[in-house]
Amino acid sequence: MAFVKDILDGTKTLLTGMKVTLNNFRKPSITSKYPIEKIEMSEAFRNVIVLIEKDDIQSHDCIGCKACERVCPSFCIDVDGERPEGMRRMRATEFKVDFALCSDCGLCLDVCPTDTLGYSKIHDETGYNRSDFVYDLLDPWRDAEGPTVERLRKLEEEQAAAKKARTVKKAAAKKAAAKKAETETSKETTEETPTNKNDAENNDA
Amino acid sequence: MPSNILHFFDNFWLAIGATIAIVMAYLSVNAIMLIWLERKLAARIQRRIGPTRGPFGLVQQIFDMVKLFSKELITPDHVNRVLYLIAPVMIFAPVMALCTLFPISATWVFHDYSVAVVLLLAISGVNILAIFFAGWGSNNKYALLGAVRAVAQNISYEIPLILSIIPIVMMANSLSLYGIADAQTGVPYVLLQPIAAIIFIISATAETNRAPFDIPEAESELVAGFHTEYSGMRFGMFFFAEYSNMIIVCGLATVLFLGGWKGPYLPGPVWFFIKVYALIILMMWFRWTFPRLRFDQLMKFAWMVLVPLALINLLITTFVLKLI
Amino acid sequence: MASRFDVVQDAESRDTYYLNMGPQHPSTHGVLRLKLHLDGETILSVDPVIGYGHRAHEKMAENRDYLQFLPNPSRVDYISGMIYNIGYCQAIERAMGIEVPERAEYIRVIANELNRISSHLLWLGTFLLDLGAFTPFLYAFDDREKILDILDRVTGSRLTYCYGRFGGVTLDVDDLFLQQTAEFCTHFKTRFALYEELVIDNVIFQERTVGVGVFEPDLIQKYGVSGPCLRAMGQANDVRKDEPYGIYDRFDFDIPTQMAGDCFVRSLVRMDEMRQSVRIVEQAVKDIPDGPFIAPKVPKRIRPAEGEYHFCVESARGNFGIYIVSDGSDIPFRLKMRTPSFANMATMPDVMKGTLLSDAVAILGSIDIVVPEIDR
Amino acid sequence: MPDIIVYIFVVLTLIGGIVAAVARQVLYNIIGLGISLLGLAGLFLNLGSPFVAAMQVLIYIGGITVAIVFAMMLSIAMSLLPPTPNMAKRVFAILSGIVFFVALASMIMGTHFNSVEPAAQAAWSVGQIGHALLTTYNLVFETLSLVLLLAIIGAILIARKDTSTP
Amino acid sequence: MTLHAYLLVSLALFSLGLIGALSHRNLIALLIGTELMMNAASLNFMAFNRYVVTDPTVGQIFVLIIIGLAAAEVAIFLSIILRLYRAYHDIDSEKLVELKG
Repeated sequence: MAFVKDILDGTKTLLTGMKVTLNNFRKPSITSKYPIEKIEMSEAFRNVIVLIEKDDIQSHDCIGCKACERVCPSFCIDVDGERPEGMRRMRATEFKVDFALCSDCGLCLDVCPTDTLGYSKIHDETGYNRSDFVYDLLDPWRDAEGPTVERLRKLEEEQAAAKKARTVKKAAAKKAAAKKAETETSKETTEETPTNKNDAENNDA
Repeated sequence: MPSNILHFFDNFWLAIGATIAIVMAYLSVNAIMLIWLERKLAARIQRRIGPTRGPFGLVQQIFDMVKLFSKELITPDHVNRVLYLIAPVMIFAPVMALCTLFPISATWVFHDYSVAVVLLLAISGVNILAIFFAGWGSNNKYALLGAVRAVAQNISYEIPLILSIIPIVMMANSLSLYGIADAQTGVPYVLLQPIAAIIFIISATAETNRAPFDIPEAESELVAGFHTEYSGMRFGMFFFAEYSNMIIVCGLATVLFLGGWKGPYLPGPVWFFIKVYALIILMMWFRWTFPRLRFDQLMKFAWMVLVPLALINLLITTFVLKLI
Repeated sequence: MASRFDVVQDAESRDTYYLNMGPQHPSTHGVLRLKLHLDGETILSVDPVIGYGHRAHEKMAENRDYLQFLPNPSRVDYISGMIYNIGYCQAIERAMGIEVPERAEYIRVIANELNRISSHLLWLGTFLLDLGAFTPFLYAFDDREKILDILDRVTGSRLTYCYGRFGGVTLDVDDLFLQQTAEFCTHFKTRFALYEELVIDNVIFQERTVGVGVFEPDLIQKYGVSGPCLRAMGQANDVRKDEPYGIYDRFDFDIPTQMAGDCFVRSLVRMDEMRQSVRIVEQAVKDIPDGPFIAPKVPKRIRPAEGEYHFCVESARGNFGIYIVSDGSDIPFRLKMRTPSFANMATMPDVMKGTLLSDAVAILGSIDIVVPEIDR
Repeated sequence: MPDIIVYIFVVLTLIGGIVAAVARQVLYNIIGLGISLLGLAGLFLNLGSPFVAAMQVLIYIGGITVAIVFAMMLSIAMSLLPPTPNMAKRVFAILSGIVFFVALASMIMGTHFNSVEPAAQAAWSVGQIGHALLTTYNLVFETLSLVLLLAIIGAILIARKDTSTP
Repeated sequence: MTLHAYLLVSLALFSLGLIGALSHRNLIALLIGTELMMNAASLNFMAFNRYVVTDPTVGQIFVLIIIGLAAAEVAIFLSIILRLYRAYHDIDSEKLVELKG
């Protein structure tokens, strides 16, 4: 009786299905109650970009080079920078991100020469219109911009001074070396390499 | 014999008014609670939490009711106004009438009809017309397709439904719900007539248009089927009717197969409602487990499986009853 | 009064009518529009109308350089975005001859296969949703969520990944990632029993799918069917085996095939593919070497030499091809994407003819289309 | 049961009948038929036969009306345009109806029926009907079953789709 | 209500059925008219059963038989309508004058 067998087999599969749902009925719920329970965002979580504070200058280090603005596929970054008076280093004067356009690709982070771009940990931005998502990334740094520039200038002056001193020292050393070279060629290498090394390190920083 | 509700009231109209009030109040509360139950049950099966407003999420249903009531009742321009407006009322009215037929306990019954089973089947047939009016009156292809499916499905499943009831009627020797429930002394008929019980619960699921037989409103095919064009409380009426219909068919199954109010220790009405809601939970369990059948398979299932089985069952019952 | 009743009429015949399935319809998974010509419930002809979700990705490629196009491929098919994103990277790498470090290749394989599993799980859920069962959808999403959490930890996104870079990936994976992945694989292998009991073995599911929507063999030639739909027709065709890209030739895996070509075996093939993907992930997790995760020397300007380049990968839906015509500048002259959903969906008029309306929904669900991929 | 309910049923029957007879949309005809049948069922109830009333609702409203509705849906074209009324035909029909009504009404009013005392309400039971059907009226019962069987077979044969026609 | 009242209601229903059957051109409307007439007959049977006949089951059995016959009639009639519709794409009784199937 194929007919009866079909019915019995079908019934068996249906009962198996009901058994599965019953088993799941007995298990605890796996939903997380989102607004009540906070959800930890992962380390790599991508969201609206922010400017990261750099330890050595105690502020962001955006130099307004526009590399991110150029690479952005969504054209949502708007950067401007200018050189503060008497400084060699540029400073960003404007950094706006239209997050409504951003596609979280992370290319701006890749191209940033000073590595000052990072992701924020906010994950629940809301707004009533699109202009609410235009973020001014310089906003948290604006108040301290004056002192920062001062500090930077000082830093730069120090660096410049150090460099100058180094060049002077170098020149002096060269002179001395030249002098010495005439007399003794074997000492030259032992004295000159450390200074060169220092120089290189300072330049990198 | 149970006492008729007319015995409690001197005035005929008072009795009718009281009956309507009781039934309306019960059905409204019941629908709200069933929606809550279904949501919670589905959530547990799917390992979710379900509604969370208020204690156990109960307040959620009140919010939903308020929302349904306060929504604008849109009457589309292209509908057939008479049918469109009459359908939501018409689908709800028979259910109310049917609720009065059930014997809740040995003494609690509104009115004991000698042909209550036939009457119940007869009036529940009016539902089909209401669904058809909704679908045709909406003047929408999805709604029309849903209505066609609903009519065909309901006609087909009425036959196994009736065929599965007849053995019970034969065994109880009565067409009255009270009589049938009363005849089940000791052993409920579900043990004596398991095949009839299975056929009944399947056909009842199909009659109430619930999954896996919900093709008239199959949301993945017909958007919302026959109530596509309804909004607000008019849609709410269809919703109400679906849950109230579940009460009717499960109440009928309780009386026919589970012995109605009978059970040890607890009083009659408690047993009655325990059985009814257990059956409703079973129907909800079906819904959240199975995929939907296709239209022609549904028909084939009714005509090729259920009807022959019910007929064989009927024949066997007849012979056995004759021998005894 | 008369005009109120003319909805069901059709200009040519009084017995048939047109029904719009979509662009806004619960089972077209997006904004696909199927114009169905119906006689009762029987489909006489189907006219797919596409383009509602057209976003001009190929044109966008002609207006930005190769690097800037990087976020786009994963938007084409957002459900298996990782495969598209990495596939694009691999295409450029092959064009430019960039060497990819070993570790990056392994990371890519793990990410790709995890993404393939998550894509198939989403298909399982939505397919069952089309068939009217809601619960398997949430069970599938439970597992999918685990994959997304794992990928989220390293890629930072959950859906439209932009994880690949020319020459590697953006971030290295840590031991925790590998451990989580291995744990997921062991867990997921136990879940197959659930899906089989609840879905595949279910008599209603089999009734709805067996013998429904059979792909005739001539459709392969006619439309270029690929992916699970093709493998369900008995063709062991898989880009990962046929022309292995990346390091797929190092892994031991099978191509599941079935003969019948109907909705049911398409589901079986996809279930088997998930098993194979788990196998690949387990091997990759075991063998992953140490080393850099991105090539140290990537040319700053991506300028493929003048000419044409073609590269194809096996996405979750089939053969995804990228065809680049370069004129030697850093902006592609033309970039064409061959998307599997488009080819698979193009068979619909042939496959759906003569079936019922409910079958149309099942067939559409079973070929697993992603509408933005069709429209691009 | 108070008399007013009986009058409600009478009014239902007649209004439904009027709608069924004169409305031009077939759909409204069907609704009218349904209302009229519902009223009739109520009258049967009042005449002391809940069983026949239930059967009336079950078979007529649940079965026949729905079948007509179904047939109407399957032959949709006629609902598109109500046929242009043939005035002469209408007038003739209404006149003949009125004439028929007046003639028979005068005859009914002029006749005196030997009215017996109405039998007690519960003087019969469903069992009795069944018993009568299987003994005294067994031939009618069997003939009816045969007619129904033939009707089913005939209906299937007639309405079956020809596979040969293109 | 007296017997005469029932008979008058039944007569009115019959006349309405007659009007419906005579005035409509649509086959389904004709069928509805016929149904009304049959129901008028049923009402007559029931009324006589209640007021005139001593055996209360006879009239009911007649009504049941009428209902059964009506069901059979409707089944056949509707299948004919469907057949006609399929052949002629119309079910207007005045247009169906050919006697060829």
